[in-house]
Amino acid sequence: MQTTTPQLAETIGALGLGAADTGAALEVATGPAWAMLIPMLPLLGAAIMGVCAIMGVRSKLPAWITVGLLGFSAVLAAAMYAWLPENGRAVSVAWEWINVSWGDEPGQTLKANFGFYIDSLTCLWMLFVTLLATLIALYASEYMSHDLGAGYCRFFAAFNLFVFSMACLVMGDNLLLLFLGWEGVGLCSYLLIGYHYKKHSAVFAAKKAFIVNRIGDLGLLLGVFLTFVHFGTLEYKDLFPMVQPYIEAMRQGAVGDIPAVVQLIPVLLMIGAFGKSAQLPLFVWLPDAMEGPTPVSALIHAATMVTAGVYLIARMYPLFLVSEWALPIVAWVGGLTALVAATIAMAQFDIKRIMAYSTVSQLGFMFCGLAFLSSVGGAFHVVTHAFFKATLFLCCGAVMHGFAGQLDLRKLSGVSFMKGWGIVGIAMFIGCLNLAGFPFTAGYFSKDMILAEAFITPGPGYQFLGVILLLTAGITAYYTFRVFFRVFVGPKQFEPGDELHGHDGHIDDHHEEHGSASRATEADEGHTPGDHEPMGGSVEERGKKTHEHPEHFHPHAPGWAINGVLATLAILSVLAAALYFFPGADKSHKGWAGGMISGSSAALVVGGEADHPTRLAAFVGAEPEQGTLFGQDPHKIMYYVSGVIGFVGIAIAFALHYAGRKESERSAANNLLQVKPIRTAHRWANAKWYVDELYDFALRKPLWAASQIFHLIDKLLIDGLVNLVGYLPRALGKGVRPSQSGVLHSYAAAMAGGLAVILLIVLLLSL
Amino acid sequence: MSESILHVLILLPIATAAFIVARPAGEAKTVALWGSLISLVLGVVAAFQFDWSNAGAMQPEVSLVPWLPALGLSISVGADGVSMMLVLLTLLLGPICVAASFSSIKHRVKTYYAWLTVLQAAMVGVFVARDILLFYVCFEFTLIPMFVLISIYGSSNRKAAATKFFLYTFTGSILALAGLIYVIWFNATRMPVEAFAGAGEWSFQIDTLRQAAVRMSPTEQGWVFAAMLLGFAVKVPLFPVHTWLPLAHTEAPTAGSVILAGVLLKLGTYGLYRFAIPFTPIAAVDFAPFIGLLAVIGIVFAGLICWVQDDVKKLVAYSSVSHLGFCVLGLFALNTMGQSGSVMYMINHGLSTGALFLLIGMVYERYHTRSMRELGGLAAKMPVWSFFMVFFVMASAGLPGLNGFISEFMCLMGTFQASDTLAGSSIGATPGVLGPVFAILAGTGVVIGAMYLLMMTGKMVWGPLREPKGHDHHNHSELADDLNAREIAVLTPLAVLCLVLGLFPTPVLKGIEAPVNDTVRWVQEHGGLRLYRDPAPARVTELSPAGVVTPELAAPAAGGER
Amino acid sequence: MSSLLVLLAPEIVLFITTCIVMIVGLWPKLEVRSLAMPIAGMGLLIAGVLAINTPANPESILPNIIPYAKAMTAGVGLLLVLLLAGTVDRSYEAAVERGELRFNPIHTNRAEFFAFFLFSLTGLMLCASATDLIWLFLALELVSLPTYVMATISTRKLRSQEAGVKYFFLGALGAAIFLYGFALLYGGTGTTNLIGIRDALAEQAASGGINPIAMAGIILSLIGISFKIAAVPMHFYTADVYQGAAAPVSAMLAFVPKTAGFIAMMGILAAVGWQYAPGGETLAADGVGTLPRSIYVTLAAIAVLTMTVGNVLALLQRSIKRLLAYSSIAHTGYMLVALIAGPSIAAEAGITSNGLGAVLFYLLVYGVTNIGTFAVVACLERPQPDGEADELDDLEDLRGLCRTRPVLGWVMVICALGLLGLPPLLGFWAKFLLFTSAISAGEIALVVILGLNSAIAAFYYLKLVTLPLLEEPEGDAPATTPFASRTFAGVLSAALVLLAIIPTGIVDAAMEAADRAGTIVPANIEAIERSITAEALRDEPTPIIDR
Amino acid sequence: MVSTFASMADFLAPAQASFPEGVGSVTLAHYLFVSVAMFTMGLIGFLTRRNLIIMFLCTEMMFQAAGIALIAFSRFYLHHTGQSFVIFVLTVAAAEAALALALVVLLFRGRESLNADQWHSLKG
Repeated sequence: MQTTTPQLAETIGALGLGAADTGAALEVATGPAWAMLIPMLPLLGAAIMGVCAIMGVRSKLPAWITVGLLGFSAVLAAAMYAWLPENGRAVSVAWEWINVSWGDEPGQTLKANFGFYIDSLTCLWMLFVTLLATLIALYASEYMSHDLGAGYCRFFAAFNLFVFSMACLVMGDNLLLLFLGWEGVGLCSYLLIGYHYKKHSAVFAAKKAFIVNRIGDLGLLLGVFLTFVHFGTLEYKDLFPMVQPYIEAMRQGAVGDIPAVVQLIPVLLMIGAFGKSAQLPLFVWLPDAMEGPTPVSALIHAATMVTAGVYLIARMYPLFLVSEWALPIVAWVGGLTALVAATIAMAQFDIKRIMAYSTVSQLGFMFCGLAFLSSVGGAFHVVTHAFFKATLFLCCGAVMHGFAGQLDLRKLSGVSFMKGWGIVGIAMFIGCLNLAGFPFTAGYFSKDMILAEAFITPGPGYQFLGVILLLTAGITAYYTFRVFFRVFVGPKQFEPGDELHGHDGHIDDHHEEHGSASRATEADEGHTPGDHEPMGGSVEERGKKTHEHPEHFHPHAPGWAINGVLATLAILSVLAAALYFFPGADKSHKGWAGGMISGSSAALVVGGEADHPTRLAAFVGAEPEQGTLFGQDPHKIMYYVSGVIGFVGIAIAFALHYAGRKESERSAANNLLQVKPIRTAHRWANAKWYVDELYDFALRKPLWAASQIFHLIDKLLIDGLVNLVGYLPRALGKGVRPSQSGVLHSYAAAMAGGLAVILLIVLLLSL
Repeated sequence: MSESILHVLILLPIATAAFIVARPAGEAKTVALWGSLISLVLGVVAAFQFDWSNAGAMQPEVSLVPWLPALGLSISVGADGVSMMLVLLTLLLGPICVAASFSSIKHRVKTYYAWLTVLQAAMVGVFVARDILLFYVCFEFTLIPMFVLISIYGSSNRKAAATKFFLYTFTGSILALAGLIYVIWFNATRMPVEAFAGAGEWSFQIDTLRQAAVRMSPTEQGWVFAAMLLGFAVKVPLFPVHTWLPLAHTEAPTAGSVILAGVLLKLGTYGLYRFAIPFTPIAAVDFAPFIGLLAVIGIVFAGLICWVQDDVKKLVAYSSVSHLGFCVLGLFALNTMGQSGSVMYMINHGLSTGALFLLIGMVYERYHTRSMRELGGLAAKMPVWSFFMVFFVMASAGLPGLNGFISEFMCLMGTFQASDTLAGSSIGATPGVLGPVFAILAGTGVVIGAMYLLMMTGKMVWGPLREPKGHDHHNHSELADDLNAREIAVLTPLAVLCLVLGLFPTPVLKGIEAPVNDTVRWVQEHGGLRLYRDPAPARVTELSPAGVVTPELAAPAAGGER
Repeated sequence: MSSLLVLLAPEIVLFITTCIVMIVGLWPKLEVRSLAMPIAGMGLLIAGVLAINTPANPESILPNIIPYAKAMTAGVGLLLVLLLAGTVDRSYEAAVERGELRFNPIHTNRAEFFAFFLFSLTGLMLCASATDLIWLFLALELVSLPTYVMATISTRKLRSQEAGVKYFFLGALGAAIFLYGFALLYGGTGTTNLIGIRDALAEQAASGGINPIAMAGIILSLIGISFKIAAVPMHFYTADVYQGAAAPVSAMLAFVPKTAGFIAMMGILAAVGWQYAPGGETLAADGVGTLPRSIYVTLAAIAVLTMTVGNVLALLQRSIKRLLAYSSIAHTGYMLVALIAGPSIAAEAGITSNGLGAVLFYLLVYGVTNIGTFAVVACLERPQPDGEADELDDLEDLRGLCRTRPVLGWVMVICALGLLGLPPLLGFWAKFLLFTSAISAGEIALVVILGLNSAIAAFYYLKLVTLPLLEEPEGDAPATTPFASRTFAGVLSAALVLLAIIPTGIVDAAMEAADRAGTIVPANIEAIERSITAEALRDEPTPIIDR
Repeated sequence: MVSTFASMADFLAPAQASFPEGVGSVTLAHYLFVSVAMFTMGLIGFLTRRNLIIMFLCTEMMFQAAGIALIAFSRFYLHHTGQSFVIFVLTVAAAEAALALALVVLLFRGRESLNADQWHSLKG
């Protein structure tokens, strides 16, 4: 499908839409070969890490190599952005990956190259991915320094591999390569969550993450199958033009003309997205994933990997647009996830977990953005969120690093005011403002873009969803600042965690001589095997083991790398707001991201014109109408509404958690908890609405029981039947054996009897 | 490719075995290793001689060495792309199995290596046989070496396991023999001489018999298919007749398990691919949903059983049952995607599961237990082992980028495509009788696979170190804590291949594509799949002036009719 | 007359040899007495060579069978001779050697033992030459009578005598039955000549069905002869006799009477013919058919029961000889399947479909293989308190034999696998021919039962493989008999089983022997020829293909 | 059943004519009846008696039953085949008798009894 066929172009031209995609997609340029280096450098990095591990490198060399390579990747990503022609698409093929063919007609060859699709959406994602990866690698060079040696290499190997996989996911020019990246990031996530592999909770969380993701991946895989089966290709450049006729049908309201198969594809794909982006009902793995080292949480579980779902939907947007059901489902799932996760975040005490739930919640916003036909809003929120959430996580990480793994907001207070913690405090503050949607921060703009669309996009209950999202925004502001007010300001007070540094990684090195057996026994007593452990490790559990030398403990202030990275990120978070106004070619609420999106498959329309009239007719039912909110441009209204809501949230947090708080443990909120309904609600929210328990009870336990039953069936029934069949001859033999009595006469009688019987039979037969 | 090199590949192991017997026991392993390495080199030479551009055809074109002229029997060998791949797999696993046994086999060394080598000859024989009796002879003969290996060198319950293995598969294959003989007879007596070359004769040539077999009536085909299915399904093993496998695997010595999982199970799927399906296409089409169902049940059932295992070897054994379910499913998708995927699966499963058995064997040598209750957290003590373990677990779980994914994806995709319902409106679908429902059900196996494999990894590799009570490696074994150079050398080629096949599968895919396409076309022509019977314009296509077909506009129209 | 002499030359040679052996066996000098065995061997060798060159006998109902059957008899006989060495008179000769006893011809058994053996083989050869019921009867009796004695005197133990009493009395009963059958067959057809019977039966069938008296005669004959081949319901004696007799004699019993019985059955069934319409007793119009229904049902039932009973009982045995006896019953059942299948009408298309040929080949293979297993038993012994060593007959005695007595162990392993029919051993090809012939005749159900029975059999044959090959020996190596020729017989048969790579000539011979048997009913030749042509013309490819 | 006997009767019908006048009323069927009766009696005797010698005599009776049938048929067909068969049967019977007596003597030495039931140590 390398050339445009005149008729097709004509048709599409007549439709007057999707030219951005179709025109260019059919005329795909060859991308620069160096673009392939973006994924390949991290892959090389992973290999080098392996060599380092084999050679037993015990310095920070792996980190510097990683930073260098990733930095170079980031530069290349920027170069790719610069290279990108106007509305251009390009494909760089590294090699032919899979090619199976059973005929020459279209749809009879399954081809998937190891090739990279370069368009503005790719650039958007790769820019922040590589940039953040570089910064966080730098951060990790210090953060992980307690574990120099094999563990350090292992960490950076997985880190590099992650960036490679993410690049494949984002840059892949076909759905299969996307799937490779998709599962690849899952693997790296698994390896990094389980980095502290001696902890049951970490191992368990890693497993849980992988398996829950696998469920989503199955949906994605089925979506890929259906895509191929229906369209006969998996390559974007061939795929998107084939969707155009359906888009046209959708625009004309002829939904019935679109085959159910096509409408089903996005539904399947989104299951994958829900898994990877931790949406209802598959969100349970993400909070547990916080068992991983904090840089991992920041990069993978906040900034990049979890946005893969958003990317998938954005990338496959044309398909989502032609489905009656897909986007409304996405909207409702996203909205409910945002609310549920936010309520849980309100009641948590572990600051990393709060951030994790906040991530889930914010991802819900992004999904809503996509669903409200505002792919720009979704994508913009992805970018801003990546920066401020990375900042927040890294700040939490710094705290954790400095306070021996302490993450309980009741046991820390006034951290900003301690010596050497200033930058952390400031960065945290900036991050919190962004997350809370404080006016004129990047988070504020990006969130507004989504919220506004809720009220003007026609769709099932979208207005109500808008209200939910607004409520969620308020809650977000509250819990964000709850953390800030409890931990970073207020009286200086702390209780160190139970780990001397990070987690238990390097303890081994010192205690190796004591012999592994004794430690294993200890651990055995302390824990049941991971599989039987209730889902999720908890703060309380960690609190049980008291620190060894509290008196001698001094908070370990972050060094230059951490501070530097935090400062950079904080600045970037602030600057991200500028993207909203830059390059400003569009309407005010489009910004840079709008430019990037409009040139890609995620574009709803061509250019900036004719936005609402081309909103898909199916959602409207009949005539598309100009959306307004209270008779005004919804975006403008939303500036005020969400600003106010953010303020309210922060104010409540201030009142409950800062005003008059004298010690780390108690604040005004404690009084509030005396009220029974609130206490109950708090308990439920703290217990994550018992979703884990519900899954355990409704899915895992029955499945486990079924497995046991199957095992029994296999052993007793199936094998039993086989053994019975095997035993039958013996039984028969035992039955026949008495005939061999050894007595001459009985033999003779039997012979005569046999003769008689046979004669009788013959006689009967001859009748 | 010359005929003689295939003969040598069969005879060399036998000669090696004789040499092993003749030499003192101390030299056995060296001789065996060299013998298998030479075989491997010859195999690679054969692969280079092989004309890959014509991979669909049996090479060499003619091969006939009379064996029992009285029966019309000849030693007729040849390989097409599929056979060649499987031969290479067999030859690759040869030296690996030998080298993996160096430290674990201490007594009756000569017997061990001699049988191990003889087994290789039989397995190569199965894959290169073009004569149905040669195939059967080799197919059956594999039982004896395996029986000996399990019952002398296995664990505590080895004799029962070996007996069960032998009787189970022997019973099945005798019935398969009956089916094959029926075809032979049919060709000899029911085919007019002028129908095709070899018709009306007592011929044992697979090509000839295939032509005769498809001329059988549907009823006859049904019975013949059922007979062959019984024989081959036991070997695969397909769901309800799988119970010998976990037992045999658990009791077999490491190399035995590797061979068993790596090659012997493939004899079953190869038999289905080479005989059952092309010989009786009508029956294959009729039975496909039924077999698909069994395969799917096997995938889920065995997968869930894996989840509750304590014996890690048993877990991997059950996982083989589950994995081979995909393989069978792909075969009965009866399209190129599914069958190529299935052949790929045969290779990939051999590599990754073989490696898993090797890894488990290595741990067993050190700890003398395979219970996950007693053993765990080995990452702390055996990082290299752990690396390989995680690597191969991921390969086995079908992680993209590693080999398992390619085949799993293709099998599922093939199953998904093989839908007559979809074939009318969707250009990527093929005629077939399985379709999305089977793919979805089988797809749950992917999740279940992750569940049990990660459960195993979680217990064996991660977590705090757990060793069996009273274990003290100093007085237990001369082996190092972690893997030694030999063990790494055994695993590395497998790992490299897993990676290479995961990232660059196309050469292999192209090698098996041509023969598989032939088979599929054959089945579709003779099996009466819908689109071929009625090449109706179900697919609206229009040719553009540029000569490029543009189906995209037609697709919605066709879809709208549904 | 001279042509008859040519046909009977092997028997005549054997008879002369018998006379010489009788004399030599009584010779006072040990050296000369010891010549009895070599002389018997020489005689067999000459007879075999003569047999190979025997021309076809157009007067016989199985015109080509003589060379193969007699050569087979001689060949297996040679193996048996090797095995029989030292079966009788061992302690007596030892005592004479030591000077404790003076040689007394009255007390020696050697002469009559070998003479009886040769007589029995002569009878077997005569069976192959038989053209007449009288001849057949005499031949069968000549086969049997000596074996009664041989079983009884093979050891001086009571169990041999018990074997003898059971064998003789039940054998006499069986003989009476088939004799009565012969009488009725004669009565029903008016002739004792087999070809005459064939023509008469064909005539009867063509004109409204076989005469009931003839039919009763056929059935009684077949059942009576079932005793010789050890088929249900006449199989009961088998295990007891094989166990009671010395192993070499058991080996002989498993081959000689069985072969005689099968050849006799083939003769009688050839007279009946395999050209009856399935389900009826009229001649099939196209000449392609099966046995008359009642005979078919009888034989099929016997076949199924025989193999099943043999196998399931063998599963339970601890005594090797008993196990082998039951396995011998099972093999009879297998062969009956091919016998039922008969010489396929498609014989022109390929010899593999000839059931009679399959039976003949199977008999040879079974004989050879079986001798291997019995040879191992015959070679092993345990000293007894009474001074006379006794055979080892318990399965447990085989434990680790490949390590302690490698030659014997491997002979056992190879021959057991051969009996199991594992490819590529000789036994597989034999079984393969059974399969092909039965499938050619459309006996799918019987083939499936045969297959399942083979699988059951695998279980106990595996014991014979596992114990010597895989188990570790316990205690000392078992003692062996001082007769190298026994070991040699075992090795020879194992070698034959193992080197199955070139049985071409033999298969050819077997098939040739059965060639045209039973298919040349004059009344039907034309019909058959017509049908063959029609067959070729009729078969067009099914429509699906050529699209 | 009826048809079987009917066809048998058809077959036997001309027999009456073939026999000499003096024994005119004695047909082949009569001889056959005697023969069958003897065979059955022999069989029953074999099954019921325990003495080895008597058992052997019973088998002899069965042999002779066959002999009677043979002679009857021989006369019926008016040729000598059956009669010559009987000569051989008698010979064989004699040989068997010799063998039987020798055996019985031997067995008697072993167990001091002629009771067939004594011999049942081999079984299973």
